[in-house]
Amino acid sequence: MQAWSLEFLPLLIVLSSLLPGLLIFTLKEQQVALRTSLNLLGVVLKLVLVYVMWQGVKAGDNYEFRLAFLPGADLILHADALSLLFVVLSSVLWLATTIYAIGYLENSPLRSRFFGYFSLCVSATVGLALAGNLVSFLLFYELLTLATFPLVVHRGTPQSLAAGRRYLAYTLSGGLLLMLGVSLLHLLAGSPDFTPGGYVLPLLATEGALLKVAFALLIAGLGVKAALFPLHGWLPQAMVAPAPVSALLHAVAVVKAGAFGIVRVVYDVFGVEVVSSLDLAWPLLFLAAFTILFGSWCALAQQDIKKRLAYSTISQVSYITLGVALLGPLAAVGALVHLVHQGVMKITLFFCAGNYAETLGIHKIRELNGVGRRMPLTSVAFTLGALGMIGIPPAAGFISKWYLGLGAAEVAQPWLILVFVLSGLLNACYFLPVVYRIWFGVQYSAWPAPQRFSQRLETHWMLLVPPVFTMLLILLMGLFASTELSPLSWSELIVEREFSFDD
Amino acid sequence: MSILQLCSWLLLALGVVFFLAGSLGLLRFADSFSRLHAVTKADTLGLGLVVIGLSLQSHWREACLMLLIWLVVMGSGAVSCQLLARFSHEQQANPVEPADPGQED
Amino acid sequence: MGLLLFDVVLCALLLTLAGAAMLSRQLVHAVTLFIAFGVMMALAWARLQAPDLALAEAAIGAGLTGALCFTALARYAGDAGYPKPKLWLPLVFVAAVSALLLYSVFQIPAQPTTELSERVAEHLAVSGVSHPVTAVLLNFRAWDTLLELLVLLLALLGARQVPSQLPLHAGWSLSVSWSRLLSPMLLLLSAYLLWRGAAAPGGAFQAGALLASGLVILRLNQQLAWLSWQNFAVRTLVLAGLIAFVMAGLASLLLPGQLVWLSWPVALAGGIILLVETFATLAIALTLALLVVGEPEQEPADA
Amino acid sequence: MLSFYLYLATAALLLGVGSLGLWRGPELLRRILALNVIGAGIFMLMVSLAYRPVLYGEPADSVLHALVLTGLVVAVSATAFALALLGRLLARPQ
Amino acid sequence: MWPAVLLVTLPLAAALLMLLWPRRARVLHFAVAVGLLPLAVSFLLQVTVSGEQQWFLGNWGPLLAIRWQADGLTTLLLLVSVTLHLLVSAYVGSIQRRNPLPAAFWPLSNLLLASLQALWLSRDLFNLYVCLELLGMVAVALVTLSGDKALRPALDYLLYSLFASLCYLLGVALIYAGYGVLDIPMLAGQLEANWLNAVALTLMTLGLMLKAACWPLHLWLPAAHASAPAPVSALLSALVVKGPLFILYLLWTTLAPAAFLPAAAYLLASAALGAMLFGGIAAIRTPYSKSLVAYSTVAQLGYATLALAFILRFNLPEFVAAMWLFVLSHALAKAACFLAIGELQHTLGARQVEQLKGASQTMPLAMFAFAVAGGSLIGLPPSGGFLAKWALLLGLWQSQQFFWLLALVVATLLSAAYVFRVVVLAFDRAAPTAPDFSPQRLPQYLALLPALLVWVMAVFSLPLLTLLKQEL
Repeated sequence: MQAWSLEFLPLLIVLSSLLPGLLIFTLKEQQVALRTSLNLLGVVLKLVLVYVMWQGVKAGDNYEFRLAFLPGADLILHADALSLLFVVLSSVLWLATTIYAIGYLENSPLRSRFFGYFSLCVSATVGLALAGNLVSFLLFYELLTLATFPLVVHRGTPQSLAAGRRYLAYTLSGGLLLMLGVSLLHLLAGSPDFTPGGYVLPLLATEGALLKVAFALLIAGLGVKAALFPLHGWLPQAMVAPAPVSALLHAVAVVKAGAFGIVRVVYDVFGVEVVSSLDLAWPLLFLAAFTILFGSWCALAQQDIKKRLAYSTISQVSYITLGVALLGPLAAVGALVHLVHQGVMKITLFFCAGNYAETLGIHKIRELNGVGRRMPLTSVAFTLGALGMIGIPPAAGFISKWYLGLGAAEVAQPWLILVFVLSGLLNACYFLPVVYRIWFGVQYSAWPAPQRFSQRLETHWMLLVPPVFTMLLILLMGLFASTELSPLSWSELIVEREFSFDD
Repeated sequence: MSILQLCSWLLLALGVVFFLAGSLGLLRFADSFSRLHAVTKADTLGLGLVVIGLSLQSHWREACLMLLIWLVVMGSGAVSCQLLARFSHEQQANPVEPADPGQED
Repeated sequence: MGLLLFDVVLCALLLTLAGAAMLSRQLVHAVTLFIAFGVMMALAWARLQAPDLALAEAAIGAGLTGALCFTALARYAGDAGYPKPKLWLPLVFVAAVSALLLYSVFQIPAQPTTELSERVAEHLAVSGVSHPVTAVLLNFRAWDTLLELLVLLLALLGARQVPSQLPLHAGWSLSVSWSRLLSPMLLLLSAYLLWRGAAAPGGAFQAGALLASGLVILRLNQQLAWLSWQNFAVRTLVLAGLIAFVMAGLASLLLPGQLVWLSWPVALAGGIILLVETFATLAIALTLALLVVGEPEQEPADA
Repeated sequence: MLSFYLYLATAALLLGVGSLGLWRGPELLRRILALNVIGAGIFMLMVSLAYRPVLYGEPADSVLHALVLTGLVVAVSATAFALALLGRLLARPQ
Repeated sequence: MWPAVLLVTLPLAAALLMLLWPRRARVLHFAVAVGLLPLAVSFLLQVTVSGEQQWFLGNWGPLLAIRWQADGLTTLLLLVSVTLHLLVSAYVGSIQRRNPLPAAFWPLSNLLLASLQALWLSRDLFNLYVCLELLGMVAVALVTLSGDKALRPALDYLLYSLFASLCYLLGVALIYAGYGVLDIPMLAGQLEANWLNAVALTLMTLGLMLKAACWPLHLWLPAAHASAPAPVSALLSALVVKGPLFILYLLWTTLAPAAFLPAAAYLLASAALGAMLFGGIAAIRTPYSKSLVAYSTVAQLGYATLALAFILRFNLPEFVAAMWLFVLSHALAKAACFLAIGELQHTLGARQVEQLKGASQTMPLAMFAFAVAGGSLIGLPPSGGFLAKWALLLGLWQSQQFFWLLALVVATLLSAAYVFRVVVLAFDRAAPTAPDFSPQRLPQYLALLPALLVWVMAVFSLPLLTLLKQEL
């Protein structure tokens, strides 16, 4: 790899979605072809670059782009195994969601603005994944908020504006808490790059109290986006956004940003040794566990499909936090692999929900009776996604839950296995009735707003291909988990290479 | 206390008396015309006496200067007295609301 | 002993005049009492060995400010009476503040620090004029004076932004002839003051103020119709003071050797100061006159 | 020495009277006059400070006189501007 | 000496010539405004290379003459004043056809620049008084440009400004009474902590806080800045309000005796707290868009005063950097906000905030400029506001001020509330207010320029900090 690409590849990956986005802003509404081509060009370019970097990182190259930013804290885009996991996830899903969005917003107004902010959002997510130190992470964390807000309020209706205000209130205060934490850590230990095993170990003896305050601030700041219990209020409200937004952003980009941040903070800033000696892990553990149960519990009561999926996201993401808080290697593998699996599964469910809403005008669960016959492919994808979420073997979800269970046992926290089982049951309780309704429900009333998008297929091809594609992904990740290509093996590589456990 | 100083102190006292009379007139008289009359006449005379009293004690250059001052005060006193008298006469002739002075003449 | 008596009477008079002006019911009383207060202030400056200030105060403080106040007063005539504001709260607070000020004023050391005035006396010979106040004004702290001319110009620019018609009376023959009689004397007096400024109390501001009062009297008797901002000559004269100052400053920069802003070479200092002062006098006179007299009604103030 | 302190006291009291007028004066014209009285008070303070060397036989402090002269001109231009604004404020129909 | 003198006298001479020949005012104005920019930049480089410079006007030596001093901070302020002057006059030039300002704007804005430059450079107490007075009167004259509706606020502004200058002058007189010296660097460290100096410094601080619209004495600012024309209120909020703050900084860091510092820190900190909270709340509640931006000025000045208070208390380099970064980033961001709001208000014919509905469709550029500038006001990375808040946070953590951290959090949320109050409204698609005519793009780009400049300010933070001679 020539030195040039080592330096500028991460920057190119971020720019590959930023520049098309800025260009799209300037396009007029009717320039559909140009906009679509720009979009797809950006997606393909990013996938190619990510593939190149993936090979490089596997071979052990060190990609790093450094820019002087704050005194003592540079703006670093560093590609290590962990960041690549998240970059691959978001780029692949961005491809699927872009195709889906083009289909979904066929003739709706303000598409230039939508796709512009959409690409800004992805570049912020990728930047966040590639961030090399806490300050760059904070920068991309806040840019993500600013880029996602216009998408949440895209429809411009009073509800979406209220949702936008609530979203801003939560995420801005989260960002502020994060900034407080980062500045405190900058004061205590400067802002060195993320180092496996953390860089605050020497301060453990002297600054224990301040480290605890910093940890609390960082987790609170990240908890808002990771939808931990008291800070999750914005997520169900944000479902008022168009389907592609809630699919990519609230299932993958934004929510995972918080979880990814927690992974970074626990493993690469504080390090397992500091977290355990300051016994900061168990409050996080309890909070995550409680959120899992609380999320599933609330999902039961929801009548709207997307609201139910939103609450299920809240509980699913806390699996990752739980895995991280266990501080065990196996649990870490489980958390990381769940990060990918949950993303793919949840995006499939949102795609299907979007299809139902767009094609048949179905928003409530009770209207789903007998939709299996009308839209078989979408329903199959939905069923598979749901099974994955519950953790039934063929789908990928089972693997992450399996590893999390092993992790819990490994760290001698048996009561957690009870939590997993209970949440699996709750998942079943709120997903299986929906699946049952889809296939075996008797359709007693006409579809609320049926539309014919294409003669041969059940709906517009652009709406159908993405869920099917992600459904296949779920299956592949589930069945071929142990192969070299799968996220599971990549997570094991991350844990073994970057997270140092002195067990 | 030479004769000269005695005369000048006498004249100064007389001047002050005229000033007091003028001010008393200003306060006591009923209408504006007589007040104008009192102020202009008495004060100018009082000033004259004071000027003469002081010039007896001072160098001739200050004396000329004070004389010039007295002339100017007399002139401006007379003119402003005429103007005020004319203005108050018109006030009484057609007591118009002073707000819109445009209607004056 | 006599002087102390004079001081006590003067201070008492000043305070009563000021107090009466502030607390009088009618505005007319307030303005007249304020003008009397201005005259008494001029007397106070003379008593405190500050002849320059006495001249300036008499011409500017009592004269022009009084004229300005009366023009404003004319507009208050039709205004509805204001409710009588309550007095005790401000009285209590102000009494406390002035007691505090009084106490701190008496902390001022009786022994003056004479270092600065010695430095002035020492450099007076080199400053091009023999009167210390003019030396300070136009040589040592020339930058202050330039900015102060700018403040004056700015007042005029600001006032021109809000033109309001001045009710001009047709001149009455007696006042017209009196103004014609007075103006040459005022012109002569201001020229004398300007010239004497170099060696004795006088200078640009006092001369300017006197000249301004002459112009105002003539204009109020419909003599100087050309006195308005639109007239290019008037505009040039109004700006002449500042332009002269800036040009002299820049010239001082161009001279070899002393590359410092506003430093007059010793040989030319007297000449430069006189030149700048003459332009400043004309500028001040016209500016103050325009401020008091305002704009003729017909042309809208656009330029 | 006593007259020096007498003038200092008058200056302080003038400040008090001026600020009383500024606070209480209902009409704006009176407030502008009050500002002038406060200015006069401050200049009185400065000139009596300038008078201090005279008590010890030296000439009065000419720097202070120059400052007060500048202050006077600034005060009159500010008052002129304020009165022009006031005139326009009263002249225009409410 | 040349750049400093030219920076002051060029605008002054330009103003005089414009008054003489009004027809050629605009050409002359832009020639001078553009010419000043390289001058200010070269002056900045010259000072960074050869260090601090000072001159005694008239060559008379330190006690007698007025001292001009140019260190890193002063040259930076000079440069920002020149850039904003150029930007605002370009904006006025671009909207000249649509709603022209009276011709007097050109000379007055030049005089404003001249008085500001004189204020930044001067280090003499009485000269600062004259500069303050000049600044106040130019600002009032500029406010009256928008016709009769701005008369009462302008008059109130003038009276407050005069009273403040007189308080300041009284303070100067009392200090001169004690020490017979008017030069700040010479007085540094000489003042004893006696009653007379206490009263003098209190009076000067009172006057300066009144002119800088610090919280309890800010009543004149919202009315004046809201009724002034948009470009004028951009200049006022960005630059004029900062002059007295600069003098306050000079006084309290060089002149004041150490015994007074804790008390002054306490006073300034409470004023800052009030400014941040009440300014923010008032900005959230006001129905008018321009007074929203004006109240946000009051709130943002709270941050700078808070940093100044902590400079006095702990004297850490972080606080000095924080204060001047706040001033600089607020100047740029507020100029962008006022120009954007002015443009929105003029095209949509809307004085209320509610009528900005759907502005992100009808006027995307202006709303984007407001959002970006708002981002800097809140302190979102990578903006200048973030850089300043970052420095302030480092300082507060270092001095263990947990209460003030909480206050800062609340204040930031308040500022986020009033910025996003407008931005969220802009995305409302229910019934966007149609613009009266096709909106002009150039003024919106000019409003966007300072917003983008302040947005990326954190990237070149290192040169800024070396200029302010503070390393975090």
